[in-house]
Amino acid sequence: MLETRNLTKSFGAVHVTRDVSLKLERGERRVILGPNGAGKTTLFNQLVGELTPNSGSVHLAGEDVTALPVAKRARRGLSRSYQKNTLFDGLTVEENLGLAAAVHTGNATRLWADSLAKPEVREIVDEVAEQVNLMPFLHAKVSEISYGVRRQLEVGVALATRPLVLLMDEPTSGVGPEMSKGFHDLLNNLPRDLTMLFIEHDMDLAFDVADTITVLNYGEVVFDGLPEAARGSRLLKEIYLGSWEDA
Amino acid sequence: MKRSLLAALGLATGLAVPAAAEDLTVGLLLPFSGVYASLGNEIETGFNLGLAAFGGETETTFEIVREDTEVKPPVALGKAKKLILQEKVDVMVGVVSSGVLGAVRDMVHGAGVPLIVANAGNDEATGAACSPYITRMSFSNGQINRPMGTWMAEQGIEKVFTLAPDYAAGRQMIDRFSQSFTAAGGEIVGQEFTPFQKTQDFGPYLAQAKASGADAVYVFYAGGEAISFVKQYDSFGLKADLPLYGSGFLTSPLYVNAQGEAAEGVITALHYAPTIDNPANAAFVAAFTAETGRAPSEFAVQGYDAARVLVEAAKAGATDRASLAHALRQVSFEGPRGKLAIDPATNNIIQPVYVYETVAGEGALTQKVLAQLPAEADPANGCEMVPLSN
Amino acid sequence: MFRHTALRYTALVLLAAGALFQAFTAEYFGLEILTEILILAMLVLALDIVAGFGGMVSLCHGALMGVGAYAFAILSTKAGIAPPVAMAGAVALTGGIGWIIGAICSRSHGIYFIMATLAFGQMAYSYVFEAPIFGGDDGLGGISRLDLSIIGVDLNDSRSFALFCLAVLGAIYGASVLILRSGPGRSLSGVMHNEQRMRALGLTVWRVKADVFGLSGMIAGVAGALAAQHILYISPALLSWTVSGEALVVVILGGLGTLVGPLVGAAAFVVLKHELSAVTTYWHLVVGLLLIAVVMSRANGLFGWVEARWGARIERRMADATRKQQPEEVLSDA
Amino acid sequence: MAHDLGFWILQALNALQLSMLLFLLSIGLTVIFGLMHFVNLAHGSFYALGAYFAASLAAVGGYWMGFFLAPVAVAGVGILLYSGLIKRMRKSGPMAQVLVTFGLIFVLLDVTRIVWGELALAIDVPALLSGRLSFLGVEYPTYRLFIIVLGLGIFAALAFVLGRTQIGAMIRAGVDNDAMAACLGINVERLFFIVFCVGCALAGLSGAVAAPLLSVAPDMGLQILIPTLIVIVIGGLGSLKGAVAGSLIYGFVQTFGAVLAPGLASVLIYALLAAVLVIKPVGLFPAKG
Repeated sequence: MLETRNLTKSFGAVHVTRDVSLKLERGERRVILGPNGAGKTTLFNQLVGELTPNSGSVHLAGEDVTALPVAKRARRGLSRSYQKNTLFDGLTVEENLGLAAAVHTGNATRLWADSLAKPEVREIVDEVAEQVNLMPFLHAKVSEISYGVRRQLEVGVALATRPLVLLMDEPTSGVGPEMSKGFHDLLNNLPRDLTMLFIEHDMDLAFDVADTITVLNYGEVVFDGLPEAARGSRLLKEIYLGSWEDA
Repeated sequence: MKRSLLAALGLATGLAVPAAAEDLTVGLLLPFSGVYASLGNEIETGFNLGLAAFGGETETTFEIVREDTEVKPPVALGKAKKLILQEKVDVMVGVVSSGVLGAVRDMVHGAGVPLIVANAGNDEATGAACSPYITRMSFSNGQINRPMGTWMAEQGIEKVFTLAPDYAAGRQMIDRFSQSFTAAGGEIVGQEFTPFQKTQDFGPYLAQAKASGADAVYVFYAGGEAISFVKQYDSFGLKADLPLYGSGFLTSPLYVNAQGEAAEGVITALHYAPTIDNPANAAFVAAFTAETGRAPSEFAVQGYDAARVLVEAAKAGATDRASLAHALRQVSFEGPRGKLAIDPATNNIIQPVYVYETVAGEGALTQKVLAQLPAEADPANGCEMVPLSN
Repeated sequence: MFRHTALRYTALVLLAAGALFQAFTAEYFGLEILTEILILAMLVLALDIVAGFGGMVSLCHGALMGVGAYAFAILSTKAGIAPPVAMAGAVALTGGIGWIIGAICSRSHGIYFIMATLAFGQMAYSYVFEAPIFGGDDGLGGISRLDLSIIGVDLNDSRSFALFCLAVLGAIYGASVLILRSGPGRSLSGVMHNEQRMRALGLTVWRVKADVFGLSGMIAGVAGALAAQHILYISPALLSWTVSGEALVVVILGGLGTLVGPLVGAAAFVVLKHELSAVTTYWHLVVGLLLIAVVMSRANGLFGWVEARWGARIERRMADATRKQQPEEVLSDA
Repeated sequence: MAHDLGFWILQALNALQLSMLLFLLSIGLTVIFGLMHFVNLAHGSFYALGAYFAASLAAVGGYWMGFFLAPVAVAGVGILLYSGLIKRMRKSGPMAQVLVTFGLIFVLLDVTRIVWGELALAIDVPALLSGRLSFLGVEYPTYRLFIIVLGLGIFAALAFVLGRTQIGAMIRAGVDNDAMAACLGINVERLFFIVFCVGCALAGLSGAVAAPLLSVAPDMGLQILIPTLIVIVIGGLGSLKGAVAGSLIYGFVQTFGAVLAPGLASVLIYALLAAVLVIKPVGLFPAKG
């Protein structure tokens, strides 16, 4: 579904990702682990097109999308959430979801109707709101909801484009452990055919959701396999847990 | 459609309560802000002096309503409508720019309100677009520039380079000069038009003038552009080899002092210079100097004579719009500019034109009149004067 | 994102009532002022759509209006095209030019956007100023108004023309609301709040910007064509960047991004201008000081201030009632 | 018309002279923007004020008094405005700043009209700089050469200050990242204040220098504003290099446009600006990548 081949990006002499090759099957849920500065977010940015790699390629559903701009990749089914909330702050939860759903349904550029009032848009909004537990907050403005709810909305907006592949950059970042757990239940309840790639700090939580695990260190893939194998890996403990203690 | 609008407006004004017989309401339509604000003020000062000097000769009292055109034709048209329809003025005086005159022309003509033009000089206003309601007491572009072409050719100047701002008046002034100059045997060796009100550095054009091989340069510039131009012309040292001639606005007394020594030796033609030697002018200059502390400009005398012509019309018994329009075009008098009359064929003023050189005087620059060219009526230029109905 | 509130409805009703009262009772000059307000209101609506709901602070809307005025004048006087067709042509032209400017400037933000639009506006100004066909600095006259005698209206009558402009303004207000609620309008709102996210969601951002800027340009074109018919004389001063600046002043004075506020601003500005210029030629000084005071006060203009003060209270009271009706209330005003 | 080499040298000097005048004016504006992210549309009004102060002072104490004191006086006005208005507007968005300074244009324009009247004022070239110099085979007005030399001198001085001195390093740090600069213990507020004053003084200086060349009239500030904005937007906001490049581009396009394509001269520069913005939306040499 989503594949990268030898993705390399450097800023000057510093390689932020080096020869990253990943392959996600349809419906696969993969967690990317790695210490701070391992290149996880940079990898995401290259996947969605916000950064152009120096070499290597990105393939989505069998198509080489390396040369496509952000918006075109998104329309082909690649959606992401951000580590830092990237929402439409002055708007309501409903409008946030609606804007995304309108893009997906093609209503975002259609002049002749209210894009947010279209039945297909409203249907997506209700469905996503249900999926990420935002029903009670639909009419609240972003500024009026709590941080945890905003994190849910962050993922909800990404989901509202009905993606094939959902990339989530630390969806539970900054959220307490209690809520993180709930968040992961929520992810587990998403449709099984949705391919998911997400960055997560908390390994235990990650294992709740992940089918497979990739570990990045200094921009390189140092582990790629099943959670069970990762759990036992000494290498992973050294680099990942080591840095976790620091952080 | 336009006609019906004007008819409607005319109807509205016809219903206006007539003013008391001895009371005339005068709308002053001048720029009091914007680039020509100083001209507006100068004309108003002249106008007030004129009323003060001659107003006593008639029983009629004049009530003045001033409106600022901001030198924007659409604004001016709005203000003219206000004067005509709301203030119900009997006569309007003013209009500095030709653009404003073009804008208000149809309104004035349709409503039948006499307008005494106190500056705007486009030939069309007393040519193809002439109206019995529009009387020009200032000048026409052709009137000033045509004689100068002939005169310069007579002085033995053979090749001339011309420069002017790129807008209707600039092109018209140069065009009228070129026609008479070439008719008298001269040759125009180069002609440039500079972006109007956007040119601050004339250097590039002066270099072209210098390279053109002309005997002299003839220009039209006014206001701030005239100051910059004359100073820059001098700083390039062109005056010695390439004497500077122009229409007299170039070295108008209004801003010649800002040009300073750079203006010395510039020879220009205009319908007025403060050093014209006649009693009427002496009285006017004295009154103006007492009021402002400086010599009057052509703009001031235009305002002054506009007041005078109004008083003369009142003396002739004019009491309302129609009778004023009638009377205004028959006025003639000896003023600071010499003998003035209105050409019945076009309603344009007939006046002598003076060629003068700007020279150093006592403490300030002054104007040395070199020649008085005889008064000459403009050709009709397509004017078909509609007779006044009463 | 645009919402009608009880306060905004109230303001609209009051404005419309005031305009109608003025239209039926005023003398000649009062009608002139009313018409001036109505036309300025169209321009500032166009500006508020892009600046208040799209973050595209344009300094070329005056020029777009001027292009509309000149296009109408040239088409109807020199090309001999019937005024209604000329008007449609003028609106299409300004829309097209607006679309192109919006597309080219879509990559610029903040001050660069302001400067880029300023550049395009000045380009139009310089061209009109210098091309002989446009009459140069002197401008163009001989313009006729639309002929509505078919429905028994003579637009050459000031009162009819003012009422006609009021009707057009009402239609434009309705169209503005529709634009803001359309796909591109909503998306542009999203872009203003978070351009990066809209792009990440798959939106072709430049296209949305260009589309809405083009629609806004069409409204400016209508304002221009009507301004030409109002004064019956046009000059390049109409395109000068200070006109765009003044339009921006009006939007700010009224309340950016409220749609209703700029209408209030237009009325306040024109009345203030006429009252002040009757007293002093230094009226710009007063307007300048007022502008500084309004911006420094950090209130969102006159109407924004009222909204901040009373809007929330009224809103709370009406909350439940209005929320349920929202989809149907799109065009019940205007 | 066929022209000889002297003609082109003369035109090149004209272009250079115009460029330097614009450079003096735009450098203040661009550095204020680069450092403070503050857009000052009233910068042209400071230029006009400079010319008026110079004219008034020259009437009392001669050209050089105007030359040296006018920038000081304008900086004084700048200080007043800074502490009264601009300090409080710094955190506002570009639109608020554009509007406040747009309001300032109106206010300063009418203030000059009230104080100095509508009539254009005069200021003479000082005796030392009047006349002409023979130069590369052409005669060129000394005063214009003086403007060129002054522009180059100010450029050199600014390049030195920005590149080699501690305050320059502080300014560069501030342009790069003002929050970071504040962390490094730089008194950012004071830095802004100093830069703003210097920027105003340079605007005043360019007004004083331009005054003998042009006429000192109320609308001169409005007239110069658009060219200045074009210069800094083409060059890229915030950089010395950009201001120089923008000024030279403007000066040469304008001058040679007037000679080679008179009909297009004024549209040309706007078309160029649009082209730059399409290709490089932040100008040729922006302070930040």
